[in-house]
Amino acid sequence: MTIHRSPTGPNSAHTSSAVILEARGLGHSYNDRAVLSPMDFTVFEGEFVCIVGPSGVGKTTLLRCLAALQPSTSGAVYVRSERVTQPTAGVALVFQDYSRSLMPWSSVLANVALPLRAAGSSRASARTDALRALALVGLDDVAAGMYPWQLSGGMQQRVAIARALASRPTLLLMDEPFASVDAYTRADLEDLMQRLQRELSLTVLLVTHDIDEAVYLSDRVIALNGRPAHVADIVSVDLGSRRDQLTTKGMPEFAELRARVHGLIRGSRGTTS
Amino acid sequence: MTIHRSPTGPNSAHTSSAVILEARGLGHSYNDRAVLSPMDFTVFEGEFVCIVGPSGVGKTTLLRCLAALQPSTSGAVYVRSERVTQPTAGVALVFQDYSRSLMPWSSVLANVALPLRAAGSSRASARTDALRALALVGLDDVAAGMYPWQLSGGMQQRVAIARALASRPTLLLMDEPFASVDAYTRADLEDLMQRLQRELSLTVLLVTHDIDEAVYLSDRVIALNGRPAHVADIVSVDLGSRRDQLTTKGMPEFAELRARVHGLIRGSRGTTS
Amino acid sequence: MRTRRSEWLTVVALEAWLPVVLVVAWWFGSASSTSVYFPPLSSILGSFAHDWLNSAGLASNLLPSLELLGLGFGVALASGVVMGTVLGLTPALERASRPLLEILRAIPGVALLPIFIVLFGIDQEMKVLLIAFGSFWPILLNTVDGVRGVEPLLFEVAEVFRFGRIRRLLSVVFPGASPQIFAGARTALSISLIILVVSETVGGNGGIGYFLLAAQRNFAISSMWGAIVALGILGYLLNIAFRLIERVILRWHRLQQTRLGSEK
Amino acid sequence: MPSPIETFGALGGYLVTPLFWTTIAETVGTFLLALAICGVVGVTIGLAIGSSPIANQSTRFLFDFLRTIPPIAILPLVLLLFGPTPRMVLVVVVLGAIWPILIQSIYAARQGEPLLREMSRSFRMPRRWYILHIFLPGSMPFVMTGLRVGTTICLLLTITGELLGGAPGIGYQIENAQNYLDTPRMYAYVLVSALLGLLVNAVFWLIQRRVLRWHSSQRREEY
Amino acid sequence: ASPSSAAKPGGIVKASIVIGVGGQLSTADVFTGIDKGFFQKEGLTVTTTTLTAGASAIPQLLNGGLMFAAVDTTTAVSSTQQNVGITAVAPNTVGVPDDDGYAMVVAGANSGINSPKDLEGKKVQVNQLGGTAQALTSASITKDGGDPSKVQFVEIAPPQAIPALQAGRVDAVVLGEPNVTIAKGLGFKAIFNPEQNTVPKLPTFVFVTAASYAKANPQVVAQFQRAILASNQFDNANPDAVRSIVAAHTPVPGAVIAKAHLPLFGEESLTGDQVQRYIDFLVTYKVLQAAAVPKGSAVVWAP
Ligand SMILES: Nc1ncnc2c1ncn2[C@@H]1O[C@H](COP(=O)(O)OP(=O)(O)OP(=O)(O)O)[C@@H](O)[C@H]1O
Ligand SMILES: Nc1ncnc2c1ncn2[C@@H]1O[C@H](COP(=O)(O)OP(=O)(O)OP(=O)(O)O)[C@@H](O)[C@H]1O
Ligand SMILES: [Mg+2]
Ligand SMILES: [Mg+2]
Repeated sequence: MTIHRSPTGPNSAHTSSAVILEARGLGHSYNDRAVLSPMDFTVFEGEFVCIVGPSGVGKTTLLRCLAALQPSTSGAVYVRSERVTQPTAGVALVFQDYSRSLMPWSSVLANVALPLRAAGSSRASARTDALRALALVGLDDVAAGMYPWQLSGGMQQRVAIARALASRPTLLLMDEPFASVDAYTRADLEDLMQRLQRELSLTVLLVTHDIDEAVYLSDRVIALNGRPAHVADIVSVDLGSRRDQLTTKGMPEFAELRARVHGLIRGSRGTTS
Repeated sequence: MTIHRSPTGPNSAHTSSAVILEARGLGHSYNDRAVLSPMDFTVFEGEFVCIVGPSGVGKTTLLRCLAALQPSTSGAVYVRSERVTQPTAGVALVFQDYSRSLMPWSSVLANVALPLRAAGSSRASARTDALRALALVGLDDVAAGMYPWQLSGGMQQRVAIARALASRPTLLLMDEPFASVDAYTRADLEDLMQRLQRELSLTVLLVTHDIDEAVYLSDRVIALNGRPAHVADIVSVDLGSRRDQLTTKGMPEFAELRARVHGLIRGSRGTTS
Repeated sequence: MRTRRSEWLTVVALEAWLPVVLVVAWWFGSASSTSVYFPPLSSILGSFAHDWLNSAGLASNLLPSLELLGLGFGVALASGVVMGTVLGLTPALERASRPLLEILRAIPGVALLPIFIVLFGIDQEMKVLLIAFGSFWPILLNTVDGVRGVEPLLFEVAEVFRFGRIRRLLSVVFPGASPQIFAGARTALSISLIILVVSETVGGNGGIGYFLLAAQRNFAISSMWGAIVALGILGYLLNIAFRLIERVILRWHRLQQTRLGSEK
Repeated sequence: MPSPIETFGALGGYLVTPLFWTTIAETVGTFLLALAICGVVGVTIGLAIGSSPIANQSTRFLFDFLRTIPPIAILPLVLLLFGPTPRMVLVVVVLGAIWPILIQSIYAARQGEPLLREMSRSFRMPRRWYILHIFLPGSMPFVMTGLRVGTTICLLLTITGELLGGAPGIGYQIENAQNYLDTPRMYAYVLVSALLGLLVNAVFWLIQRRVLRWHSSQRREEY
Repeated sequence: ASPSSAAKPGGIVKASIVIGVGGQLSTADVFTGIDKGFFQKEGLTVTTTTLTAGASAIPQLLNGGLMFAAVDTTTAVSSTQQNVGITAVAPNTVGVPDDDGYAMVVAGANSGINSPKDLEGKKVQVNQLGGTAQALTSASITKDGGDPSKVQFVEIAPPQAIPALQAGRVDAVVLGEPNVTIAKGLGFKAIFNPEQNTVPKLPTFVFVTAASYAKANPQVVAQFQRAILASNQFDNANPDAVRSIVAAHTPVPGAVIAKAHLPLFGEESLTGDQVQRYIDFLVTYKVLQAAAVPKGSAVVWAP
């Protein structure tokens, strides 16, 4: 599938778009053990930013702080220049531990529809939107009628994605959202995310451990590293606004960027080797 | 890292090794909805077999039936020619839903040591073995002393792997065991699995949605497809007994095999497109 | 260490403010009471001090009761957890025995007492069993439900790694069911205290329950209130002891619940 | 003890008397009212207190103190305040039976999956939605057990209350039969009480099966 | 339910009163008073309330739910001692001076217990440790030349007394009618009447009322006293009439009533002197502490 980027697309975002999310001196410690050393970065409206880093570096912690689910132990988070201490409207989060984030007592449909209903949608329109979101991620009506725990891991993960999409966020935070789906579904979902980002001028901040995915999707890649984690580098990905799974991944720039990001992460590996 | 395959290695397994696992007419239905149509295949001792297939096709279901955790609704499973209805000694399983499979009330160390203790190890030797297994997957003593839910997703997943490894299985069933770890840790773990398989002449049956991984690791790849799922094909991977992340993945045979497996799965894709 | 101390002070302050307010309200509200049955708090506390705050009162009335209570509750806890585990792990058995258990559970105390007297006499043994019988049920029901509610995947882990029966119980079943077993035991603790009082009306060998009813009969109303206060405080202290045990055993659960253990 | 035949014989004899049915109606009426009060008040307050650590700590002493007081200890006091009326029985029953439900509900409030709490926060669900769709279902497993424990205690205390207060119900019949050593009648009514307990709990089992269909405790049963 | 009193020429006020009764034979006088019109004659309209537990009478008298109730004399004395605000107004039953009486000590037919003295070394049920029944039994043993300190008294509530005896958990029980007759029907033997040599003709049960009520309604109290005495005299003289009235008013089985000993009702006004003698007896047997005991006259209502 070919993705056409709009002229106001993410690659021109740095200069023309407004800042939607900003971390200033953001740091976090668990019980006095520092996990994130204070870091600063900004995300622009309509941008697609990926966060990469070794396992356990603090990506989930960072995302939870950005979503204001957890008070950071230092620094602050600003959404559209306002300091946030509570989750803000228009921000949706896909949790890494997707299976626990679904309500086992509700059907898949009800799980996806709940945020909509809570936000004031009528029962009928919430239902329609939820089914549409489920179809987007490749789940049919049969799956919609089942309980989450009757679904396979990858299907559950897609339910979690559908729920976030259905809520029509302007800023979407995703924590390894495609970890449990097969290669094809993954490619489809990647392209879906790009399309949605472009069509709805969604801002996406996505944590992934797949560097190809990060480079393919992003306008910029934030690489985390070290213990406590710091921003090793922020890599701008200038692969143009038209990307597709085959062509883009075959471009020499792609391989170059990929190698560069690889290098950033390799920097501080743990005891595994 | 270069992997040297032993002469009795998996690629000659078809002919020289004994059958360790066999599915005969194995099929499964949930509440009369058929998920696996009856299938037959064998796994030889010392072999590394990967199972690939689209999300929701029935891989987890198959693995659970093979581990005798769930009675299949048709057919039977044989381990070393004996029909199994109860989990057998020497078989370990890494669950896809790793985070739920760890005991939240025990430390990481205790989680890993538990199967050893259950198998009769002394407290001290179980501890040593558990710490060694944790070190193999890149987790240090600090992590060993924490509760599983205090770890990052990828770390939890590695704990689950360490637990299975520590139990010294002869047949290891793994359900998307590297889904939540970063690219480097993943490569390390892949190589670790290969080394262990060779050194301990372990038989591994691994479910993955990463086709590169499947081809890189396997002696054979079983591709599942369709609804209900059937074995689309079993691909023999003749990449020799010495593999390494860079060289092997660069081989033209690798690309060819990969394309072939891709094609097998692509055959029956769902509503996603 | 200073923060630890101030933490403790906060806990104590939080725990104490409401009782203090109520006691003060009671004190002034009842100060000029002339109703025989609602004497001023000052005279209740006087009786309480006189009856309970001395070694004789404790030795002759409190210790025998505590012994009965300990034995009765202990029997209930042990048998409730054991039977609850067995039933929780074997749904077929649980379904089969459910009607019988529900019927036994609903036998009124008035009818139970004579049956127990006939079967077990009027001595300690009968009282212990009566207390055990009454406080058995919350523990049983909670254990059954708790065991059945344990994360199914963990049972599968135990199966795959072929845990022995004992290890399965100690490492999976009990820890998994422990939050609910504790809830049942806390309920049962108070029930056992209540049945203790009833059981002590038989035979009349002293004890706090006998003391209370004798005071009631002899119109020693301040003493009766004093015994109620003593019972209430005893209940509170026993619950504190329980909470301390719970703090240790359910530490993981508390931490996990409070925002994934990162904050206290 | 009388033989089962005698007991059932006696019971059979009572089944045709209007007195029997008014007796049952009396007990069941008080019981259901008390159960409704205990259930609603106990669950609501319990869950509310359980979800607020401050409220929980503040009320610990009060609750642990109060729930230790036996109903017979306060009988003269409630008799003085209310006389031997159904209202007195109701007060005794509620004061005695609310605690198991309350305590279990306090525990229940802390059982929910923390990640679901965060999920609802991240979607900024209004409080009402959170309570209705996430908090309550998550607490239900413990609450249901508490209700089943509390229901039987409610029934038993209703019978005790009738007996002590002299209200016309099963308790009075049992006591009266006991006074005249009319053991078949006594056991007939004991049986009635036990069957009532069975019946009410059967209803609760059905509710529990429905309400907790998603819960692992009920899922396992289907295997 | 305060009495709707209106002064009448003859010094009688009309009043509605509620009397607490014990469902059994001992309050037969209240039922005869109703059926034979003794209350009506005094202008009193009576309703009865059944009291199950003895201690439940006092709160109800105090809160005005009851106007009169029969309680055992010891309760009347100790409530006076504690200033509960209760006063005794009329006799109910008095100790029976015969071999056979309303209250009996009952034991197994082959227990070898034939006299009070034989209770030595045995386990004997009483309704309250250190209470009236224990005092009466102890006194009877002493009078029989035995040593009551060698008897093990245990407290078991009356409804459970006979089952405990049947199960062999106690050797003897102290019962009042109709339980004596029921026990005999089960093959047990009535050994002796503990009232015979201890409190003969002394009031064992008395009618009490709230002191505040008596003070506010002295005329009603006087009318009640007259009606009850008339009723008591009638009862003692007409046992058959009493039996049929009791059968009509209480759930006691007819066959039991036919055989049961009726209590002896007090025919004379209650006096401080009678109560004083009863108190002295209680003090001797340490049911009450000598130091705190009230005068007999303080227990009895004096307008
Ligand atoms: N408990 C259950 N009840 C009913 N249907 C179930 C249950 N568990 C699984 N299924 C269904 O069985 C099918 C296969 O599920 P399974 O978990 O085996 O898939 P999978 O191949 O492991 O997928 P994934 O890669 O997403 O983990 C799915 O359609 C799922 O909905
Ligand atoms: N609740 C907690 N208490 C204490 N330490 C924690 C807690 N949660 C996370 N940590 C620690 O913080 C570090 C970062 O965890 P985090 O989950 O943010 O990693 P991550 O980058 O998301 O890793 P992964 O890719 O494996 O998911 C880890 O070392 C982990 O052990
Ligand atoms: Mg993470
Ligand atoms: Mg799966």
